[in-house]
Amino acid sequence: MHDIQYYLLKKRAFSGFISRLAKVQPLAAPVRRGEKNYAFELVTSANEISLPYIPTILPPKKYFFPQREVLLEFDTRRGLHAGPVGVAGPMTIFGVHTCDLAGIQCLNMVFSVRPRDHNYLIRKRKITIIGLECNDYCDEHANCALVNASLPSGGYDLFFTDLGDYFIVHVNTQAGDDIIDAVKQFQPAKEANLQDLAALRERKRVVFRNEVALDQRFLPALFDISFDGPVWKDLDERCLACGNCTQVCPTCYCFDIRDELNLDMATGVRYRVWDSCQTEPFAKVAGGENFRKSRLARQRHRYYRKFSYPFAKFFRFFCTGCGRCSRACMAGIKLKETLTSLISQGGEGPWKR
Amino acid sequence: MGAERTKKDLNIRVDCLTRVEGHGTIVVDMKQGKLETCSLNVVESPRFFEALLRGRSVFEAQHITSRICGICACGHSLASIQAAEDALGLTPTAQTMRLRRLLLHLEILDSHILHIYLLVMPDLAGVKSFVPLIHTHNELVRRALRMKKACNNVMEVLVGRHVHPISLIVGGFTKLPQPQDLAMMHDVLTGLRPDMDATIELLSTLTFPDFERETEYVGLVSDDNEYPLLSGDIGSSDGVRMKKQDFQKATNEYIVPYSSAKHTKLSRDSFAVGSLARFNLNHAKLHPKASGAAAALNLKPKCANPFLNTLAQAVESVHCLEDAITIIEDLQSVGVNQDEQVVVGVNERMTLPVQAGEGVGAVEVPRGILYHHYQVDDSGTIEQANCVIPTNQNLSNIEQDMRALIPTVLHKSEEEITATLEMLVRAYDPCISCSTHLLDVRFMGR
Amino acid sequence: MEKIVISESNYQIRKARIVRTKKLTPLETLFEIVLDGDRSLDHEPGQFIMVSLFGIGEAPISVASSPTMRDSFEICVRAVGRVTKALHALDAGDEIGIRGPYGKGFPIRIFEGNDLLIVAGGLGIAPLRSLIQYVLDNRRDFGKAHLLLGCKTPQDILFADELDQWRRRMDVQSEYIVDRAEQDWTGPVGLITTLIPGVHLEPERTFGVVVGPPVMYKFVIKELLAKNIPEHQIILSFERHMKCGMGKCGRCQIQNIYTCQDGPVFRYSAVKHMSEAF
Amino acid sequence: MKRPKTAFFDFACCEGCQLQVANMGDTLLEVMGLIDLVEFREVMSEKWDGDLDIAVIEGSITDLHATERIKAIRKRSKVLIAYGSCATIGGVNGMKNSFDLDEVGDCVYGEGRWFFPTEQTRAIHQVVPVEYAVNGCPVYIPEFLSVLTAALQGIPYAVPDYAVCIECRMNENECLYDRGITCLGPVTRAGCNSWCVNNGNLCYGCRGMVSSPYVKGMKQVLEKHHVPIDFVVNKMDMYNKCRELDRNGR
Ligand SMILES: Cc1cc2nc3c(=O)[nH]c(=O)nc-3n(C[C@H](O)[C@H](O)[C@H](O)COP(=O)(O)OP(=O)(O)OC[C@H]3O[C@@H](n4cnc5c(N)ncnc54)[C@H](O)[C@@H]3O)c2cc1C
Ligand code: SF4
Ligand code: SF4
Ligand code: SF4
Repeated sequence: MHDIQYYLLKKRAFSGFISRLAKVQPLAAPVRRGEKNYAFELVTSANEISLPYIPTILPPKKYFFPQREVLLEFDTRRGLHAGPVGVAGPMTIFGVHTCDLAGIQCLNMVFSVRPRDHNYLIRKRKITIIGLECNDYCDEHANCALVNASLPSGGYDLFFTDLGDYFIVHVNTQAGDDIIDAVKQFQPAKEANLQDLAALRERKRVVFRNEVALDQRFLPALFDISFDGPVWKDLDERCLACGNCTQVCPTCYCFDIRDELNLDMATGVRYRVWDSCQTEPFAKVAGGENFRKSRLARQRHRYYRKFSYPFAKFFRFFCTGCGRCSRACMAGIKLKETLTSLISQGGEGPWKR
Repeated sequence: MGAERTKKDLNIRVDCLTRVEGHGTIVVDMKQGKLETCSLNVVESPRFFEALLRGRSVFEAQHITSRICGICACGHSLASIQAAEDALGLTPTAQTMRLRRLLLHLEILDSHILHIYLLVMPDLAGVKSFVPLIHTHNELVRRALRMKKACNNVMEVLVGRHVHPISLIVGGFTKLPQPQDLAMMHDVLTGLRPDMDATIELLSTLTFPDFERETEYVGLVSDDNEYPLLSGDIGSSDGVRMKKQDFQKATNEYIVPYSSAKHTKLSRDSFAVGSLARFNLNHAKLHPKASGAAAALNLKPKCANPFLNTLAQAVESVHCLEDAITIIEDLQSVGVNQDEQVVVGVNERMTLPVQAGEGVGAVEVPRGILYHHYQVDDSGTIEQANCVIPTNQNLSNIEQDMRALIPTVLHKSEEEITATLEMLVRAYDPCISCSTHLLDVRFMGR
Repeated sequence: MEKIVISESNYQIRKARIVRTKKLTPLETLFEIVLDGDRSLDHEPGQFIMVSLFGIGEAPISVASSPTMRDSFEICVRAVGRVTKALHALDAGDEIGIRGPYGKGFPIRIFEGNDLLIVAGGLGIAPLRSLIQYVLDNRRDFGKAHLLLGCKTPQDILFADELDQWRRRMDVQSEYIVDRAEQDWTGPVGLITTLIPGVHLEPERTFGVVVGPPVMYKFVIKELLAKNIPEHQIILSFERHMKCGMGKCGRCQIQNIYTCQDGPVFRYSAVKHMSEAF
Repeated sequence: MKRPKTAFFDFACCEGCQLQVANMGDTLLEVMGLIDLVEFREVMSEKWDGDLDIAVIEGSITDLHATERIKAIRKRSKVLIAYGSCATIGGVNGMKNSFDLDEVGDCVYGEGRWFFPTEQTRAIHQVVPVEYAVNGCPVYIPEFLSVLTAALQGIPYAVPDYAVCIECRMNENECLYDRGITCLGPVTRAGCNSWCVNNGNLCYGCRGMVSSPYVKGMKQVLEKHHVPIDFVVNKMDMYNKCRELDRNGR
């Protein structure tokens, strides 16, 4: 590997870069979807890409852990024969914001603890990730600074920062370096460029402030005392249990496993499909007992799965601050408001900043 | 049943007519050589759509009336939209009209294929349904299903699905085809040509009952060169011509007690609409390939044999396929303007202007002209609604045909007579689920 | 996108064959199963397997036999839904798929040398039967064994013949009770909790093992605590909706624990503060 | 495997759901290989009045004659599949229940209404027990095939009891609420793969409501969007009017 870690890409070379990149292997990038939304889609040219963009409807999670994914192909004519399969091909994702990088890091942890999920891991190895820095807040729903996801901290092969008439590009892995070599449009960064980058990060530290008056180190402690707090009652009053919040979350990974039988009544597939803990039947058992019957319990579960339970298991928050759940909720349930209420109801404690 | 040579008494009752859309019965009662009853009764449970439309937004009418009939769901939607736009004073863009024409072609094609292969063919093959044909004429059944599936796939791309189209609404389309969609549609439709040729060839080998009755044929007519389906005036082979707004004069509907459908008449006691009527009125405007097919089938205007409606359907199928391909090629060359996509929402956002008014839609659907007529208030709410269905327009004519046909077949066995009568009714491709919607709407308490 | 055969997939099933079925009640059947290649399942009492029928689905089912029975194992299944109903249509000779065993079973090492008070409600006898058989097969290693069983009606009693055998043994005490009964029932009628006060036990060396329908736990635990059994000596097994069995799919999660991996067997002291547990 | 004797019957409906079957192409032939189709009036003249393994019922019950007929079919059928919204939830035919029945008849037939006695519209399960339901107006063929294979295997099929939103998000559609348009997706049962929204339209609730829709919450959302409640109730009634009969008992 070269010892240079930072390169430059002139803005005017950007479209050439994208079209070359798209020729190497399939390339996904944020494109406009509808009036106010964006989505990661396969692209072949730079003019399809929307830069800047606010978080896409679905996070890039969909490439690592697809909405619907075949786990086994079976053929009972061959005596209960089953072949476990995965579908994966090499691809590049361009333009992944720091929040979504954090989301991928969370999923990496979940799917690599034993028993491992090889379907995920195979796909993960085949995807090249190119990050893209947010110079400003995307909108009022984001809370990336609260969870330390506003600045890059790994999880990418290359990382782009827009510095006016050029991008400065951090090379993090050999795969990233291979792209630099293959595309041949980069020049090594100079000291002045690095200073520009440092200046941007400095400015970001001021602009991206912890959005909620909370010391994030004590979030788990705040959650520890809030299980029976009145906050959840308020969510219960409003939530429709539509499941939008969990479907768009970059760190939600609940799924259902189903079988599909072909009309020969012998062959078919076993597949998994995204599921949501917000739906009523999710935790119901055969006897009819439902252990999270109320919307209250289900909403609370969602929050605890972001700020409390994974902290104990993986030592990190499973909220990336992308703001998708707040954006997607038609009932207007906003994560930052919920946290603020938690603090005010949690009384005095170290969490209060 | 023995074959009596000359009958004085005949009593036929087909209680539940099969291989037609909806429930109908045929009753023939002849005493002492005198035909006392001869009727096609519609016994479908009425569904009262006209009543249900009252108080609903005219922007919802398309969605609801599409559910009158699954076979010509697109036709009902198109007629409904035309009526709504007429009432609101909206003029659709040229691109919208093109796409709608494309859709209508596909629906007519799909419906004709269904009718020719799955509903009529068993009659000609002397079997009860297409099921035995799966074994005896497997390739034929496969061809039919393949052709239907192809139409369906194209409609799925165009409007989301054939049965109850999704993206087709007042003002235009909520989703427009992308270049790759056009390419796919083009591929599928050009791929249909060999099957279509085979269909014409097959039909040219078949013989239909030899029967004629001088009839008045009614259909849309126009002064341009287009085979009129989506727009035009009302015209008849007796020389009638009137604006679509005057449709009530052309469809003097009246109730008969034995049927939940109403009957109609124009210049004479009855008239016919549908493929044969359109062919008789507008054959000169058919696509050259369709005219070629007519020649191959020996179908010549003015044809007064109702059994040959099936052949007219085949000729129209060729026309629809070819014209659909032309439309797609045109769209490919000029490109689809995506900015014309309309926003749905029952006009919640008032993207389309609303004014009080009255509007009529007249569209040639597979079985003939379909009229929708709405009166809306200044909030776009429907005050009165009325739908006149092709099958209703044909009912009297079918009965007249039966009256004329029976004396010519009296030498046959009762079974054979029944079969011939059923075949006659089926040739009209009656859509009985549609026909339970009646005219003369009066609103109580309004 | 290419299709990749995943050799080490954790979703791959092991083939198994039903060798014997026994109808216990109209709804419950006992299946004896042999793994392909006559391998041993090698489970712990209290563990469960995922039973798989292609084209229908999978269902978590407790192993109902003791690991001391090495050549085959048994499951007791109640027909409630897709998989369980389809399973009931199968017979000896039919093949099924198996994943697992999964989860943490009963802490049998810790039980050794101590007394057991086993409380089973309804189908809860299935995993407990594995424990009871194990204890009986290694009877010397354990202290007193007391079994309490509750059912809806006498017709619902599972393993009635085995229960009778156990009842005849001098080294096990067992009692059963039903919610409702016809005249010819001579045993007690009422809730299972009513049996507990009468049990003679030394709380400091007794483990209370409870498996039954969700509603049962609260009341039984209350009685056991009243007998001064310490919280960490009350052992429970939970039933939760499960799909993967590997701590991922999220259905079986009770607050921060996954029933499939961290359980299904828990000490009361570890879960008592969890409101979603009961 | 013995092919189960299967028949299709239609009641008040548009027959679009049956047409969906005819539209399956080659798949239809595969289905025909699995079942012994003995009656299907729309495309067959054959009749069957013996016992049936599977009866597929399309349409709603709207008059006394239909009530008697469905009861008779139930008696001779092992398994009944309610097929399409008209059958499963009453569908568009249910709108009639908002009106006075005499007035409805009068409106359409005038003096002729006496020939056409009509009753309140009911879904099939509101008249006779039903084993399987295929929701949708029209039915979504992949779901029909799942139900059919389940019926052939003799195992239950559960209609998803969560919102269309779940599928809509997976298809990455822009939410209509983001565009200021109200949609019934949040209270409607999934299973159609958010068909309408994928094609730029909104959800009309044709698959029936989830088992416990949060009505109060939905109202709050609508208030927030300044949508009159009547407007939405009216929209909901397009398919779900018969639901009231479930609540009030049969
Ligand atoms: C650790 C464990 C051990 C179990 N041991 C046994 C046993 O020994 N014998 C036995 O008969 N049953 C046992 N069960 C219950 C059994 O798993 C369910 O009855 C079965 O999964 C239902 O599957 P189905 O396909 O037949 O039903 P479905 O058709 O899938 O569903 C029917 C009903 O069961 C619920 N359900 C579906 N899947 C599950 C699930 N995985 N867990 C719980 N409820 C579910 C559904 O919500 C629905 O209400 C056990 C469950 C667990 C978690
Ligand atoms: S998006 Fe909002 S309304 Fe929907 S489940 Fe989530 S919190 Fe509830
Ligand atoms: S549910 Fe819809 S598509 Fe099906 S028959 Fe009824 S109106 Fe037609
Ligand atoms: S989106 Fe709604 S209206 Fe459309 S098919 Fe699905 S449930 Fe029916």
